[in-house]
Order: sequence, then structure tokens, then C-alpha cells
Amino acid sequence: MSADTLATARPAVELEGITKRFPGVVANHDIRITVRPGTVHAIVGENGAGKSTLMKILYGMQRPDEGTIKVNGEQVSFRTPSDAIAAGIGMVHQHFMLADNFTVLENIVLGAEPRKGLNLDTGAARRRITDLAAAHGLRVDPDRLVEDLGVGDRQRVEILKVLYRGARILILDEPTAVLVPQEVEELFQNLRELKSEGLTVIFISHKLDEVLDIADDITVIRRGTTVASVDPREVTARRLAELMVGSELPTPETRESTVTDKVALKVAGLTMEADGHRPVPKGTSITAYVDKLRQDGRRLLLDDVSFEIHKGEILGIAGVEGNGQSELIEAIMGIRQAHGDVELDGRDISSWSTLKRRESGIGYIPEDRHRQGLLLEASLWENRVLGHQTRKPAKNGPWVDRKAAKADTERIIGEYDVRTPGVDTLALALSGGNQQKLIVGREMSGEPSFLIAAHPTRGVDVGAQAAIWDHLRNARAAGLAVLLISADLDELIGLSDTIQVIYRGRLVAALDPSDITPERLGGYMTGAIAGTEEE
Amino acid sequence: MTRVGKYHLALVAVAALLLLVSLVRVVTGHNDITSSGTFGAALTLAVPLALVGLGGLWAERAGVVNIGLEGMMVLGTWFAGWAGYQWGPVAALVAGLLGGALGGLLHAIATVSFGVDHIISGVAINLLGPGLTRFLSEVLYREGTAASAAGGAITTSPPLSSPVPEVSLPVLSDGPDLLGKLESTHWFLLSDVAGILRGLTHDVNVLVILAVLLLPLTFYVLWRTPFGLRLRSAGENPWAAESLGVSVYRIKYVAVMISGAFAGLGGTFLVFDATKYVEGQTGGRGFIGLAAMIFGNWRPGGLAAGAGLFGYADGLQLRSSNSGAFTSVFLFGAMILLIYLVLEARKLMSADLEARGVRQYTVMASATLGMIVLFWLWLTVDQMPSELVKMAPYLLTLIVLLVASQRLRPPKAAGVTYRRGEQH
Amino acid sequence: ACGGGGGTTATEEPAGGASSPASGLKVGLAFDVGGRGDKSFNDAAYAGLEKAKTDLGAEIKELSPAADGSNRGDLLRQLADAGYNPIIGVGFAYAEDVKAAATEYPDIEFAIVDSASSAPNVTGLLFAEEQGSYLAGVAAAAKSEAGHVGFVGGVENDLIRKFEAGFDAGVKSVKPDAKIDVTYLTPDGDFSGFQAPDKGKIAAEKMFQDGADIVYHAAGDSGLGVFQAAAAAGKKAIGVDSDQRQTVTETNLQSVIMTSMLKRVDVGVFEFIKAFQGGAKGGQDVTYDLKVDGVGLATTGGEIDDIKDQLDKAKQDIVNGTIKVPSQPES
Amino acid sequence: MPAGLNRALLTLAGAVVAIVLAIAVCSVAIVAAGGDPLHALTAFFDFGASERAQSNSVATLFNRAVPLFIAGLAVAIGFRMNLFNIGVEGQYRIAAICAAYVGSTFVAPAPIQIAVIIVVAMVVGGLYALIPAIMKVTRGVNEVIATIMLNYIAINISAYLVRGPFAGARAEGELTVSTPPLPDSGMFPDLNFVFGWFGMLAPTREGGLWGFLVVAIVLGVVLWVVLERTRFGFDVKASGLNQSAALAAGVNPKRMVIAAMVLSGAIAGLIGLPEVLGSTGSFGTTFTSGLGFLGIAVALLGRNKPAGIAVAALLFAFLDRAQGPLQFANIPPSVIEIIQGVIVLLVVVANEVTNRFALRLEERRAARQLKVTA
Ligand SMILES: Nc1ncnc2c1ncn2[C@@H]1O[C@H](COP(=O)(O)OP(=O)(O)OP(=O)(O)O)[C@@H](O)[C@H]1O
Ligand SMILES: Nc1ncnc2c1ncn2[C@@H]1O[C@H](COP(=O)(O)OP(=O)(O)OP(=O)(O)O)[C@@H](O)[C@H]1O
Ligand SMILES: [Mg+2]
Ligand SMILES: [Mg+2]
Repeated sequence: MSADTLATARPAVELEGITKRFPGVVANHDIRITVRPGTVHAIVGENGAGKSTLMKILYGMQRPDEGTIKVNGEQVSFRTPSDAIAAGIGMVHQHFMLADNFTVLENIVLGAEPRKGLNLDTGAARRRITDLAAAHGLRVDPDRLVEDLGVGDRQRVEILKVLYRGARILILDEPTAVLVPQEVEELFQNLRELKSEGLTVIFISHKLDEVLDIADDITVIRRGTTVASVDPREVTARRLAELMVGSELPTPETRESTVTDKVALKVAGLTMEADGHRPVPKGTSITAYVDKLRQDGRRLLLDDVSFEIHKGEILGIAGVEGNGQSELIEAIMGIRQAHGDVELDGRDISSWSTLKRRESGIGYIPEDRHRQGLLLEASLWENRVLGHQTRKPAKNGPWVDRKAAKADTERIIGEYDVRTPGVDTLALALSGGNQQKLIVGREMSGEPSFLIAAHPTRGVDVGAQAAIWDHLRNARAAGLAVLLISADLDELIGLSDTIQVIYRGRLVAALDPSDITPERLGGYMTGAIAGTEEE
Repeated sequence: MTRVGKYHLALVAVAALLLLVSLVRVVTGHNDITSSGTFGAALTLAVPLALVGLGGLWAERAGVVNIGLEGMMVLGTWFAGWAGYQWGPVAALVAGLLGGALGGLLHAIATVSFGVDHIISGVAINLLGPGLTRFLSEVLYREGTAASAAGGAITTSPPLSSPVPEVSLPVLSDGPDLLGKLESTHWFLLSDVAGILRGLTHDVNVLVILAVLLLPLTFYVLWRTPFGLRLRSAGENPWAAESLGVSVYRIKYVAVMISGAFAGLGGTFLVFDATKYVEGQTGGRGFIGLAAMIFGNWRPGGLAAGAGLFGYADGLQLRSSNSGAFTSVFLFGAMILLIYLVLEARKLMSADLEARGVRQYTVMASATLGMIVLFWLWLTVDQMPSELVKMAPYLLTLIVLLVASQRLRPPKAAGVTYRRGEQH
Repeated sequence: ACGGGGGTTATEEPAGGASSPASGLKVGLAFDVGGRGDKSFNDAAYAGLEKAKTDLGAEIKELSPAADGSNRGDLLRQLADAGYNPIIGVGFAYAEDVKAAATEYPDIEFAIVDSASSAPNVTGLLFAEEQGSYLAGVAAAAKSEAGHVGFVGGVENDLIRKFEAGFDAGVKSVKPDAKIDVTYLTPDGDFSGFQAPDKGKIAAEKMFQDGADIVYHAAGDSGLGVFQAAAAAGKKAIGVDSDQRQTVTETNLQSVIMTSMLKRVDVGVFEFIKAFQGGAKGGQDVTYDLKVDGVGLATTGGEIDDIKDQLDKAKQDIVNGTIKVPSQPES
Repeated sequence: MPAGLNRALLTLAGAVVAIVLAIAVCSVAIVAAGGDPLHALTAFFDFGASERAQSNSVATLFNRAVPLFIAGLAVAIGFRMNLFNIGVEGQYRIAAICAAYVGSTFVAPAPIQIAVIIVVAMVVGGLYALIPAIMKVTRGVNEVIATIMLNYIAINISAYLVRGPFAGARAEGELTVSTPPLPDSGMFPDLNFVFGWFGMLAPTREGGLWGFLVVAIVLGVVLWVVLERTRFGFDVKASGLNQSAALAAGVNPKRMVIAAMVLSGAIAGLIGLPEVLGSTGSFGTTFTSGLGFLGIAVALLGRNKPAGIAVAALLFAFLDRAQGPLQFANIPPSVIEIIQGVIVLLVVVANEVTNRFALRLEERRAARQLKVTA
């Protein structure tokens, strides 16, 4: 046990003078951090401050240009993640690192496979995973394909991956961005338990109240370098935010209602089949057809979803991911076929193409910016054109109006504070938050009458968050109707005029945001509370 | 549960197909449709395709698109011929494997280490393979060399120094040859099965056995071992693999070299079949093997089916220019459509409301029309223009693809240039 | 095609090669796709060229085209520009290129193997493959016990169809009701049929399985597969172009080659060069037929010695013109 | 700007290094073959002794480059959308035979005659490419496998047509088959006058410098404009870079697949025309095949951009032209294929290496800047 006392004396991780340059950016510059063993150490900072880069360095995925790393007092030099794994470090990445076409089990054991002779010993692996899952309260089915999992499940798989390797130092890069409060609480429960077992956790989040809740120490990074080390007991969220960005902690409060009585978007009886859209047979009404689908026990991704959004109204959709939000958005955008009616400003648009819908005034902030929002290998101005290719200022007859598009991109960069060297920069060179600001700016241009905003501030730092909220509020005041989908319940409650809860493809509750807490809302979302609250 | 269900369904389908084919054979009298000769030819033609397709599978499962299979196969043929005429078949086998692997190594260096676009590297190897082998022949086989004296020339190597062993199934397809006897009775179904079995077991080149074993072996290695898991992870999400300490570069190197070796093995098979290297003997098989792999949805079983289908059609085509056996394809098609129509009609009867629709009726009407046309063709045409017969294997592949609209699932990161520590 | 001043060149100028100085005669030759080393057509042409070098003291240059044959014309031009005269294009595919080059270089003499003269300075070196094949057909029919023979063609083009036509006529002349199986390996435009022994084997195998006992091939390297099939079935095959019983090295295959239809491209090339040296001008075709032994049957192995009389008679009839051999199959 | 200049210089340096390395590799081969590498090198630049030979060689070079260039363009359109059109090979064969045949069936003033031929070629090529496109969008058939199969089918169809319905008359003793010859008005005027500008003799080779060069240049420019400046080009690029983002932006993926495939096929239809309209006047036995496959190499080497493709096509043509001179220098002509393969590989490798090098330079620059501001 003398080793134990020695270990407590020695820091679990010591980073000294870490510097890392990327083309055009210095991601880390002379970073110094000391992490005590058996603690949760939070790292906070703006988008692009260099947190992920630093963690990748610690995990051996990237090599620092300068600086030293000490783990448990020993100086180390990781060439690859396997070196880091061997030193007892595990990392849960900001973006999922999962092979979709593999089962949970395969994803977890990859690289550390139990063997029986030459074979992969799936039996042993399954037992081990089930044990670990039970011990840490991480429910997963080892034999499911990852592509069928929701984000919460995926996050658990990621954590199991790390635990499976017996890591003693855990790096969690924004693990809560996609979780609902209950799940966050569960995760924190797990982390506390791990901590009590002597594990060390390095935790990154933009949600400062979470950070204050879980962290034992906090390091603030700004523009690639460490600016402060603070004790969570002695600091407020407000102060922390100021340290990060030098500004006040924003709140998503909407002040007075701007809801009008003009309906902007009306959705009626929206229903989507799970195993491929089939046209309704002639002579059958949609309701009869859908009833029959239900009777046949067909899985419905959307089940008779109806709502109205008025001009100047923000309708928030709350739900655990995977309950039909994506499908709802895609049905409204015309990306996926569904039964039922969609009306925009009184016109039936259900048979329109995505392009025509966009042209008639629907803006779209997609949930996954890398997948649906950006051309990563294209310049910023080309990304400005994306989705607006048939409209001014991007279009000029059959031509793409490069000059006007560039000028308008400059405008967005200015108005939305996109940090970038210029409009010709490739989108992939921007940090995630800045990419998001560009998308928001793009979708707000051209004065849409209706906006779908899916997780508009996901992974965005507090400063940028405030800016995006301001933009949404201003547009709402000017009469914009917004369909807001967010996993950040504070944001949802703060911004929405009405909240609808989606559960298994159905709208199960309509709530008044003025008297609901995130905890109660979480109850509806997980199906723990049923029924509609009276206003 | 569903797996077993699928398996049974496949068995039933095969049985139904056999029944149908047998029926067609009896009606048309073209015994060659299921003769052991045809299936022997089909096997000979399918094996190199399957081998080269396996090559494609190994590479693409590890995330490297390999359009250079043709060039690697050419290297395989040349080296097999070169070693074979001097030291015999075993040496030929080794040299063919190494020759192909050499091409694979080149592809790996370019795509993995230098991050060159996979297609362009493959195309370059397709240029290099024939160029290099031609050059080697020009140097090593020109007149006055020992090889030339042994029967080599610039376009061919000398023959293998000893023959490649061939084996048959004792008693059943050799000696008493029970299957052969059964086949020659031309009984319904029984003779068909006998013919098929005998074709697949009579006088089979040892390399065929090896190749057939390699299919399940590939499945085992890729889907049942830790190495296979790592290899496939490099093709699905190399960054995830990297983050777990898998050496993606090394895996890719190994996979692409094995891929080349498989292509080389396919080339070696051709050399064994011809007993020597003949310039141009690969004849575009690298591409067709690749197609077979895609046809098979990047899986060994499907790949074997694709190669088998193509080999069968090609074999039948080569063997049928005189007999007109190919016209029975019309009857076969007509019968398939008939079965389809019966099934659809039953669906209509069952008063399923989904089933009725303009679309449904048009589909059925065109199927009926197609059936009538095919039937009429079968009755009237007794010899097709040879060019049309020649393109049958290709056409058949297309039609099968169209009908069996598959949900293809290529490895997600196939063709993606992977760089350590640089994921988006 | 039999007329055209044919076959007389050899006699016009007595062989006086030794007297002419080595310098001066520069002969260029452009091969067909595949080039040197095919132990067949191209090599035969080269043999004629080499003979001109040794016998006539000619300076020679031989070029192979690119794999896609796109530069045939350029090879001829480059030879012309380099001062070669005469220039020979080997293979019917040169027809248009020789024609064009001949117009561009009217002072240079050209020859083309397997195609007709197309300009005053072009000599067409034609071979009566159908006549040779007729004899092969006669031999096959005479030797066939089953009355069932086969023909495997590499690529279905008109040249190979000439072989088929002659063979067909020859077989029918002996056994009018004989069965003849015909298979081509690839369609015109896809030359892989000359390089696919495996396909040749499959095609011939089928013929032997169906009861044929002799198969004649005009399929280049694919012929190897025909021999293998014959060896496996214990039947016979007939080779093509050169005496394949001599050029094939495998002893087990040599013995199945009953005879080969010879096509003396070497003779044609050499005679042309010699005639050129003697001052002959082009603008006409020289047909190498049975009369001048430009085509014929090989007798190595002595397997057709017993039907020698029958073959000689057929040959005589053709030379006399009693029998006219068709150069395209009927259907 | 200096950064851009740096980049350009680096790229150039990379290409030069690649070519030097390719030469080195081939020198080894040449020495192995018993030849003299220096001799071989001069053979590449040996355009003949006489003026006439030189202008012929230059014409040959460009005549080879033109179809390669068009083939590269055809392939590139698909590639920009991640559509792998291996079927260019079959498309241009079918298009050429149909165009040659249709052109031979009537006589009209040259501009009309030629225009009709070109249109027929493009339509047929486009239609033949439409088959895999439709198979892809309606049944999800992978275009690689479909186009591979269609290539073989095209060979068979054209073999059937040229010997059957589309066969032209033949001279006695001729064994080649071809479509009927085009009327004179169907032959594209040559560009031999251009040689006069440079004080060279006009080439005497058949067809001279093919006038189709002009069409190719126009095509290249038009395509550049379409791809880089129009909305359609933007949609193509977006679909190629990120399919789901393009979909969300209102780009109809099915329509794009069809449009890109058909455009690719239509351009592929032109590949055979330089030869048909420039010298042979018909489609026949000696029709040049394999350009579709070379087009893949050319397109990729040219990075799917018209200007790059032009350079790549010229490089390939330059190498191909040396087939004869190399053999005069007693070097086996297979060396050319080796060089082509090696150059393709090395140029792209060099490209990658210089790219990384440039990035590193930029990193250092950024670091310096930071020190200044900090
Ligand atoms: N591989 C890379 N190549 C080039 N630049 C990079 C790379 N990785 C990160 N960067 C840049 O380095 C900077 C720091 O990025 P990093 O991901 O570390 O920020 P972060 O603090 O994690 O931000 P976020 O809160 O958005 O996750 C950013 O400007 C980013 O664009
Ligand atoms: N090779 C690269 N070149 C240029 N930029 C890169 C490269 N790799 C990553 N980046 C950029 O660096 C930034 C940091 O990457 P990281 O993986 O940390 O996620 P992130 O973008 O910060 O996350 P989020 O989008 O959730 O904020 C990203 O914006 C990414 O686009
Ligand atoms: Mg980050
Ligand atoms: Mg980020």
C-alpha cells in the first residue's frame, strides 16, 4: 500500500509546455496542466481553444511539437494510442469513434480481443462486457449493430471501450453534448464511482454547470494556452465564462412573447414507415391505411404527428435522440417521404422537392453539421452557396455568382463572428463551433419564413451560443417561425414558446416552458411521466 | 433465428432453381445445360474470377479499393510461368503468389504510405503489370536464351517442367464413375444433380481445391479471428481502430499484399490450366473478378455465387455455339417470369390493398409481355448470332443484378485515404 | 484472288543475291499487335526478313506497334522517313495504313501481308489459307472415324473465317454428311481470343465430348488449349501457321498434332524482298497458294503419310482449278 | 501571393522530380535489357531527321493527345461526383460506330454533315451511359459492375453491327471490315496551316493535324466553365464532396447521377470521332480501343480538371509517340508502358509529398506570425 500513498503524491498527468501547430493555426501553445490522481479534472474553453487537440496529444494520436508529458510521474513519449493505452489512458472522443457496421461487442473488443486458440473468443468478451456494464450501470446489448443505436447508447459503448481496456486515466471529450439530463446524471454517477475506485478523469464540456457539478479541479484554456486553474468550490459559472471568453454567461431566456395568430407551418398526420415508404393504394384514405399499418404491427418512425407553428413562435421539440426527431425534420424538408400533409404559409408543400421547399422560405440548420450541413473540402463561400444555389445572391442566371457569394460570406463572417482567415478557407479548417456559426448565418440569410434549427448550439462555446440565441430571438421578433430541436434542455426551455415532447414517433405531451424544469421534462422524454400538462 | 431462416430460404431457392433448370433441360433436350462438361468448364472459368475477387475482398475490407487486380494478376501469371518452367508447379505457385503480392506491395506503398488515390494507383499498376512482364519476356525469353530453347517466346513462357496434379472423387466420378453413368441416363433431376456433381469433382486441378478452400478460410479469418476484426475495422472506421491502438497502416499493408497474392494466385491458376504463361491470358478477369466481388456484396459467399454465375454462363456460351443450347435460356427466362406472375397473381387474390396499383399492373403486364416474347423467341430462334451468345454472360450478370436489387453495403471507408491522426 | 500476276515473282529474277552489294537494301517491317515472339505469324514474317538479311545482305529494322495498334501508320512513316525501302506491314490490319503511307511516300515500295494491293507501290502478299485449310479438312475427314470434326477459331474475323470455309469444304469433299462443330472464342474486335488457352480448351473439350475426333484450330496461342483437350481425350488436333508439331515443346502435345496447316509468311516476305531487289514494282497481288507451296500441310510425325495420295489429288485439283475453294463459310 | 507562388513552384518541382525518378527507374530496366539509357532518352525527343518527319511527329503527338484528352474529360465528370464510370470504353465504341454509320448514309454540306455526326455520337454515348445510370437510381445497381459488363456488351454489339447491318462495301482481298466510308463532307478539315505559323512544313501524314483538336479545346473550355462556374457544376461538386449535404441542400441525387452519367457518356461519344473524322472515315477493324481505360489514368493524373487533363493527355501522347524511335534505338517498346505506369504513380506520389511539404511550410509561417503577434 506504500505504492498507493506514493501515487497520491505524484500527479496522474502532468503536461508541460505543450505546443502544437497546424497549418495556419497554433492549436496549443505552451500548455501546462497538472491532474491529481483520483479526481475529476475539467478542462473548459472556447470552441477551437485547443482542448481536443491537447487530449489527442495525451492519448498519443497526435505528437506535440514541443513540451513534455508525464504520466504518474514518469516522462512518456507516446507514438500511438496503443502506447497510451498501455500506460493506462483511455479516451472517449468528441465525435463517436465507432464502426457502424460492427456490433457493440466488436467495437468494444477491437484491438484488445480475447482469444481462444486462433479464434476471437466472443463468449469471453460478451461475459466481460456484461460484467462491466452491470458493475458500472452502463446498459448495452453487446450483439446489436452500432448503427441501430441511439446516441446515448453509443456514448455508453464508448465508455465501455475505455473501461474494457482497464484504463486508469479517462479522457472524456464533451461526453454530455448528446445526453439528456437523466443520462448526464447517470454518467456522473458512474464517474463518481470510478473516481472512488481511484480512477482519474479528465472531462471536457461546454456546459459550465455540469463542470461545476462534477469537477474537482478546473483548467481554463483560451486561444490554445492555459489561462487559469480554478477550484470549482470557489468559482461561479459566470466567473468561469468570463475567464473563458471575457464576457458574461449568457442565458437562453426569451423575454416577451411575439407569437402571432398567422400560421406559418402546419403539419397534419405525418406518418413515416420504418421499412420504406409505400404509396397509399388508390381508394384508401390515409388514415385507413395508417390504421392498417398499425394493426399489422409495422414499426412507425413517425406516428400521426400534427402541430402548427405561428409566425413569431418557437416550437421546441423535446425528446431523447432516436425518437423520430430526425425523421420529422427530414419529412418536413422533403428529404424522406412520409404520409400526411405539410403546409407552409397556407400552401400544401407535401409533394414539393427539397429544393422548392428551401426556395419558398424554409431554412435548415441540420443536426449533424458534418454530414448534412457542410462541404468540408470546399471553401467557406462555396458552403455559403450550398442550399442557396438557386437564389440570390449566389445565383446569377445559370451561373454561380462568385463575387456576390463571397461578399455575402464576408457579411456572415462579420455578423456571426466566424473565426477564419478568409472566405477561401476550407470549411474543414474551422473548429466545430465556427463551422456552426457559418451554418446558422447561412440559414438565416435570405429571410426565411420558417426555420428548422436542430441542435443549433451543439458543441458551441458559451460566447457563440449567446450570439446564436440572439440571432434566433431577433428573427423570431421579426416574425420567423422556428422548429427547435435540442438536447440542451435549458436552451429548449429558455427559447421555446411551446414545447412538444416526442416519444417513439408520437407527440406525447405539450408543455408550457414557463413552468417546467429540465428534470420534469426529462421525465416526459424518457416516458417516465405520461399525459399532457394543462397550460 | 433470422440467419437460419435466410439459410433455409437459400436452400429452397437453390432447389427450386435446380428443378426449373432440369425441367428446361428435359423440355428442350439440351443436355449440356447441366452436363458435367459444362460444370467442369464453369468451375475452370469461375475459379480465377473467385480468386481475384477474393483479392478484391481482402483489400476493400481493409479500406483499400483495388482496381489494380488485373495488373497484379498479370504479374502472377508471368512469375508463375517463369518459375514453373524451371522448377515445377510448386515453385510456380509460390512465384505467382509473390508476383501478385509484389503488385500489392506497390499498391500499398502508394495508397497507404503516400496517400495516393486508390483508383489512380490501381490504374497505374494495370499499366505497369503488362508493361513489366512484356519487358521481362523481351529480355529473358528472346531468341538465343535458354528459355527460348525450352519452348519459350516473347509471348509465352516455356511449359511447366512437370504437370499439375489433377484429382477426381474416387468411385463416384472416376473409375466406376457412378455419377457419370447416372448423368448419361438423362433422367429428370437425378441426372442433373449427377452431372453437376461430377462436373465439380472430376479431374479437378489441385489449385481448384485450394481455391475452393480459400473461400471459407477467408470467411473464417475475416469474420472469426481478432486479426480479421482489425482488418475489417480498417475498412469501416480506421480512425476508431487507430484510437484503440490498432496499427492501421500495418493491417492495410498486409491486407493489400494478400489481395495481390490472391490475384497472383488467380493468375497462377490460369498458368496451370494452360501449362504455361501466355501473354494476355488474364483477358480482363481482374475487372470481372472485382465485379463478382461487388455482386457478392463484399462477402465470400456472394462472391462465389457471382463468379459461379459468370463462369457458368461463359462456359455454356463457349460450349454451345453449335448446339444452340443457349436458346433454352429463353425458355428459362419465360418460366421464371411465369413463376413470378403466378406469385404476383396470388398476392392480388389475397385482396391485399397495398398490392393493387397502376404500378403493380404495369409491372405484371410487362412481365406477361416479356414472357410471351421469350417463349416466342424460344420457339422460333434456333441459332442466335454468335456475338449475342458471346455477350450472354455479361448480359445475364446485369439482369440478375437488376432483378435481385440488392442492398449493397461496401465497407464504409473503402477508398478513403487514411492518414494517421488526421480524421475529419 | 488467284490471278493478279500471282506466284511468278520467284521465277522472274534468278537468285543472284551474292552479287548485289550488302549496302543499299534497307528493309523495314512492322508487326501486327503482339509483335515478335509469337512463334507463329509474326515470327514467320521475321524469319523471312532475317533470311533477307543473311541471303541478300539487307539491313533490316522491325517494329512492333503499341498494344492498341493505334500507331501502325506512324511506324510505317517512321520507317519511311528513316530511309527504309521496301517496307512491309504484317497483317491485314495494316490495309488502310499501308494504303495511306503508300500515297504519302510514292517512291517507296510497300507490301502488306494478308491484304490486297491498294496502290501502285503496294504489293499484296496474299495467302490462300482456304486452300491449305481445305487440305486440312480432307485430312481430318479421311482420318476421322466418327465422321465428326471440329474447328476452333480465335477471333471471329474474316481472316479466320477463311480457314473455316476451306476446312469445311475439305471435310465435305470427303464425307459430305460429316458433322463439323465450329466455335469462335471471341467476337471481332476482341483479340483476347488468340490468347486464351483455357477457352480454347473448353471449346475443344466440348467437341471431343460430343464425339468429334479431330479438331482444327486457327486460334493463335489459344490453340494450346485445343491440343491439351485432344491429349486429354486421346484424340487428334490440327495445328496452324507453322509446323506446330515442331514448335510445341510438350511431348505429350506433339503427338496429338496430326498435321499443321502451313502458311509460309516467311516465304512471302522473303520473296517480296528478293523481287524488290530485282527491280519489281508493286501494284499487284502475289498469292501464295498451293501452287507455289505458299500454304500446305506439314508431314512431321508421318501421321498423314497414309493418305498422301488423297491429299495430293486434292491439291492437284485445286491447282488445276477443278476445285474452287470458297473463302467464306456459307452461312 | 507568395504562398500561392511557393505552392506552384513546389508542384512543378514535384513533377520534375517524379519524371526524373521515372527516368531513373526505366534506365535500370533499359540497362537490364542491354540498352543505353541516354540513347533512349534522346529517342523520346527524336522527332525525326527531316522537316517532314518532324511535322509528322508533332501531328502524331497531338492526334494522340486529342482522344486521350476527351477520354479524360469524360471520365472526370463522373469522378467529380464519385461516380465511377468505367464504361467510357464501351460508350465511345458504340457511339463511334453509330455516328460513322449514320454519317455515311447521307450527304450534306460539311458543317451540317459533321454536326450531325457529332450529335449522333454524343446522343448514342449519352444513351449508352444512361443504362447504368438508370440501373443505379432505380435498382441501386453499382455502376462499376454495370459499366464493366456494358463494356463487353458494347464490343459484342459493335462486332455484330460492323459485320452485319452496318457493314460497308469492301475491296477484293480486303479482310478488314468497316462501316461505309463517310462522304468528303463528313471529314473534319485538318489544321495543317498551323504549322505554317511556326515556319514548319505541313505534315504529310494522312489526315494531317486533326481538326478535331479545335473541338477538343472548345469542349475543354466549355466543360471547365460548366463545372467551375455554373450551378450545375456546383451541384456536381457538392454531390461529389458530400452526398447527404447535397441532398439536404435540395440537390436531387438521382437526377444528378443521371445528368452526370449522361454528360460523361455524351463526351465519351466524341472520343472515337477524331480518328473517324480525321483519317479513317469509318469505324472498322482497326478502330483504336482502350482509350476509355487510359482516360481514367489521364483524368486522375490531371486531377479531374480540364487543364490538368490536357497536360496529362499531352504527356501520355508524348510517351506513346516514342514507340517507334525507341525501337529504332533498340530499346524494347514495353519500356514505354513501364514509364507510363511509373510516371502516373510517381507524379501522384510527388504531388502528395509536395502537398505535405507545403503544409509544413505553412505551419511554420503560422508559428512565426504567432510569435510576432504574441
Ligand atoms: N488536424 C488538424 N489540422 C488542422 N487544424 C486543426 C486540426 N485539429 C485541430 N485543428 C485546429 O486547431 C484548433 C484547436 O482545435 P481543437 O479541436 O483542439 O479545439 P477545441 O477546443 O476542441 O474546440 P471545440 O470546443 O470546438 O471542440 C482549431 O482552430 C482547429 O481548427
Ligand atoms: N486534417 C485537418 N485539417 C484541417 N482541419 C482539421 C483537420 N482535422 C480536423 N480539423 C478541424 O479541427 C477541428 C477540431 O477537430 P475535433 O476533432 O477536435 O472536433 P471539433 O470540430 O472541434 O468538434 P465539434 O465540431 O463538435 O466542435 C474541427 O473543426 C475539424 O474540422
Ligand atoms: Mg473539441
Ligand atoms: Mg469542436
